[in-house]
Order: sequence, then structure tokens, then C-alpha cells
Amino acid sequence: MATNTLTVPGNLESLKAVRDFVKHAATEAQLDKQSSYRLVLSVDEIIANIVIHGYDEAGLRGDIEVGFTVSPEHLRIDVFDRAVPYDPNLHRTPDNLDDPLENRPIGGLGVYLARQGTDDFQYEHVDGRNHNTFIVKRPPTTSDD
Amino acid sequence: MATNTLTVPGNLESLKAVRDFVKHAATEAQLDKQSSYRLVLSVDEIIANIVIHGYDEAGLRGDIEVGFTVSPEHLRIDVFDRAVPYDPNLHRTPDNLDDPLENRPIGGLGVYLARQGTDDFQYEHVDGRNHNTFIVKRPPTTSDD
Amino acid sequence: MAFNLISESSNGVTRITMSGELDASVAGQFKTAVEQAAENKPKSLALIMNDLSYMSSAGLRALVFAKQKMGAAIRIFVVGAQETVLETIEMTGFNHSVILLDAYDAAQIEG
Amino acid sequence: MAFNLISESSNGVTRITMSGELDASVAGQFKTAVEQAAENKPKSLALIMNDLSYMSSAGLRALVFAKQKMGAAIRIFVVGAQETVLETIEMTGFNHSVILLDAYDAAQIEG
Ligand SMILES: Nc1ncnc2c1ncn2[C@@H]1O[C@H](COP(=O)(O)OP(=O)(O)O)[C@@H](O)[C@H]1O
Ligand SMILES: Nc1ncnc2c1ncn2[C@@H]1O[C@H](COP(=O)(O)OP(=O)(O)O)[C@@H](O)[C@H]1O
Repeated sequence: MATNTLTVPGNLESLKAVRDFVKHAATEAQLDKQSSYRLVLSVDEIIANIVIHGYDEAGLRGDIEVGFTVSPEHLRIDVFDRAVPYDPNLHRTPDNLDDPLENRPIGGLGVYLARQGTDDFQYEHVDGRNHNTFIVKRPPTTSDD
Repeated sequence: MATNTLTVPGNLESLKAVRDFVKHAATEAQLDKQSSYRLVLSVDEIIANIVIHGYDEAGLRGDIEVGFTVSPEHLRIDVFDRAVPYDPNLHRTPDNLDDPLENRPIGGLGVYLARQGTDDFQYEHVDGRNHNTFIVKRPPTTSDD
Repeated sequence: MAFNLISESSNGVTRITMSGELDASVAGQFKTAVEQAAENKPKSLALIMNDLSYMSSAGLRALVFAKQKMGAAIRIFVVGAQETVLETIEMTGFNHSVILLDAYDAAQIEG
Repeated sequence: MAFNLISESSNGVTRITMSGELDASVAGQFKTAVEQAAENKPKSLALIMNDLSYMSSAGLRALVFAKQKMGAAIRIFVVGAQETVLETIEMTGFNHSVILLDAYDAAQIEG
């Protein structure tokens, strides 16, 4: 089976390579510009968190593996890391989005944006690795494609 | 050790993802724009050949793996495939480059451009895989980097 | 495209022009520019984003930081943001706290 | 950026404007455009490359193909090629067989 995988060191310099890879996946899946941007943002947010909170703040080092799969109806992105176990789904949706900035704590927006940018977002911890899954619906195919 | 690897299916749709990945490697290694472009072209040419001649024409299917390593003096790109064994170094340098186009056979330029774009180009066949290596010198580091 | 930032202050206005991609790896540059600009105690901060093709939450965090450093009274203008970047600003409610402009409007920003 | 191609023929000149990245995955589009243009038996072929950010040998192969399809007498103009693309054209000696122009010069191309 054909594989699409990118493995990068878990540092912030890798974010650009991941975004390019996800953009490529979105092109393969024929997502429109807006869905593509949102998905790239989702993955970028989650991976920035893995690097900052999961690896750096915990004094850990390791790789991040990103893969994608295109099925007739969905594009699926899988992200694996060996950083601190963390389930972004446990992070509650911020309820202060309409507050003025000066009354908001800095942060808490990354996970929110990540979930907003996908149709389905899943997390599991397996074999010592975090596994985040991003699923986006593909546009209906036109017959003359 | 930190790993930078991209694995893509051996088809022409993967070329763009590989170019982005090599561009990222060139940025990490602080290559200038021209060296970066030449290296991207080198890898793109060799991988297009692997897809077209190594996989497609031979009726084979398989992945292509691309990795990079930055050392103080060099950027090194490694490409692995399981297509037809082929050593690009055995392809002689074209001697008809100044001939008018109409007198030239179509083709034979890809391998030439690939070699021109690197400081060192190596090939080996190991464990049933082709292994092409592209090495480019990095610019001298300035003390205030 | 690589991130690039130019900051310039005059007559109580700080203009920060950003291009390329603003992600967590470069947000520190934006924060530093905000910190330096804060020393001039500007009344307005104009963020020129016409050529900014990407902005993650790391950019939004720098905006919150600006309000905190420069005081809640600072007027923050976001000028020429691309549609995708705008969507992020709106989705997170930041449109309630900054003034969105299509183009640089000297009368409004410097007035 | 994705590859894009527009072809247009009039008065014995075919103009093919290309943008984005011309690699082996899209070179077929360029070849098809050359084949279709050949039916008009143009005297000149102008390739407008200002926005072409990348060209591999697959693009060069299409040029050889153009000479073969349109006859050795066809004049091929390469207009506005970026420095990196130009280097590839020169490194492979294609500059001896095409006419390089910085900008579209109607007098020379259509004359
Ligand atoms: N991968 C992770 N590993 C550990 N903790 C995390 C991870 N991702 C997020 N967190 C925690 O969740 C919080 C919210 O994350 P986020 O929404 O991105 O906002 P921010 O990073 O700005 O705080 C973080 O502050 C951190 O405490
Ligand atoms: N990976 C490969 N596997 C098998 N044959 C190859 C491979 N790469 C190159 N070749 C052979 O070498 C020739 C020259 O390649 P190249 O310089 O790229 O020119 P072109 O592909 O235009 O013919 C090809 O035509 C092909 O016969």
C-alpha cells in the first residue's frame, strides 16, 4: 500500500515542513482553499502544542510522525508523538471568546482552532504514543474529473 | 537522534511534496536561494526518473523515502526506492549541449541537471533498494548567527 | 514564505508590517517588536497584514500580549488581513477587540 | 503554486503563458498545448514565463518536442523567465536554440 509519511524532529523549526506536507495532502484530496487552510491550521496548532508543552516543557525530545490517507469521502491526517500523554479533547471549548482581550488569559485558543478546522478530531494513546487524528470531508467528485 | 524523513508513493503527484521537503531542508541548512533551487531540481529530476523509468515503465509500484541530515559543513539528502536498480552515475554527461534542439534526441538532460546541482552525488544499491545521495556544501557560518 | 517583520513608530502610532507565515516558531519576533514599541507608549498599533499568508494562535497570543503591555486603551488596527487570517480573528472573537480595516486609513489610525 | 497554462494563437504567433511549477507531473499539459498550437502552423512560439517559478527537464523536453512538431524553422521566444529557470536553460545549451527576451516585444515576435 502506498504510504505518505513525514517524520520530523519535535521542534518548532519543523512546523513549516508539516504545513507543506498537509497542504500537499489537501491538494491530493482536492479540498478547497478554505478547508485546506483550516486543516493546515488545525495540525499546526496541535503540533506546536506537542513541541512546546509535550516535549520542551517536559524536558523531553523526540520525533513527530505525520501521515495522510485519502479515501473517497475523507482526508485523514494522523499525528504520532512520544511526548507527554495529552488528550486535546479534554480541553473544554473556551466560553470567553466574546470577552475583550484584556480580560482573557493568554492562550487556550490553539486547541479550539484545531477542533474547529476539522469535521472530526480524535485522540488515543497507544503503545506509549499520542495519536491525534484529523478528519475532513472531501468535496463531492464531479463526473468529469 | 532526530529524524527528518518523508515517505511518499512512487508517483508523479508526489514530486511537489518532495520539493517542499527539500526546500525545507535547504532552509534549515541556510543554503542561499540559488543552491536551494539547484538542489531541489536535482532531487526532483532523480525522483521523476525513479517514478517514470524505475517504477512505471517496469510495471512496478512502491514508495520513495527521502531523508536529510544537516552537518556543520554539508546538507545531505538521501533517497531510497525499491524500483529497477539504476546508477545515474553510469549515465555519461551529454556532449551535445551546444547542438541545435532539432538535432538532439529528446531526453538525457535530467541526470545531467541532477549532477550539476550538487557538490557530490553518490549511488549505491543496498538490501534491494536504490540509494541516491545528494551532498551540497553549506555556506560558512557567520559568528553572529 | 519566510516570516518578515518591519516596525516603525511616529506620532504616537506604531506600524508593524508582517509578511509570510506567522507561526509558533517566529511569534517571538512579533512579541519582541510589541515590547519594543510599548516603550514609545503609542496610542495606536497598526498591524499591516496584506502579505501575511498564514497566522496561527501564536499570533493571536501576541495580540493579547500587546493589550497587556500597552494598556487596554491602546487601539489596535488590523490592516489588509487576508480572508483566511480574518476568519481566524473572527472565529476567536478577536474582531471585538481590534479594528479591522481593508486598507491603511491615516485619518482614522493617526487621528 | 499549482501549474497553470493559457494558450492563444493569432497572426502566426502562438503565445503560451505558464505560471506555477512545471514538473514531470504537468509537462503533459505543455506538450498537449504545443501539439494543438502546431495545427495552426505558427511562425513563432512565445512562452511567457514571468510567473513560472520552477521548471525541470520535463519542460525542456517539451521544447525539443515543439521544434520537432512545428519544424526547425519555428522561432521560439522565452519571455520573462526567472533567473533560476534561465540558469537551467543556459546550463543545458537551450539558449542557443531559443530567443531569450526580458519582456514581450511585439515588433520582434510578431514581425
Ligand atoms: N500536547 C500537549 N501536551 C501537554 N499539554 C498540552 C498539550 N497541548 C495542550 N496542552 C495544554 O493545554 C493548554 C491549552 O493549549 P492551547 O489551546 O494550545 O493554548 P496555549 O498553548 O496557548 O496555552 C496548554 O496551555 C497546555 O497546558
Ligand atoms: N531510476 C531510473 N531507473 C531506470 N532507468 C533510468 C532511471 N533514471 C534514468 N534512467 C534511464 O536513463 C535515461 C536518461 O535519463 P534522463 O537524463 O532523466 O533523461 P530522460 O528521462 O529525459 O530520458 C532514461 O531515458 C532512462 O532510460
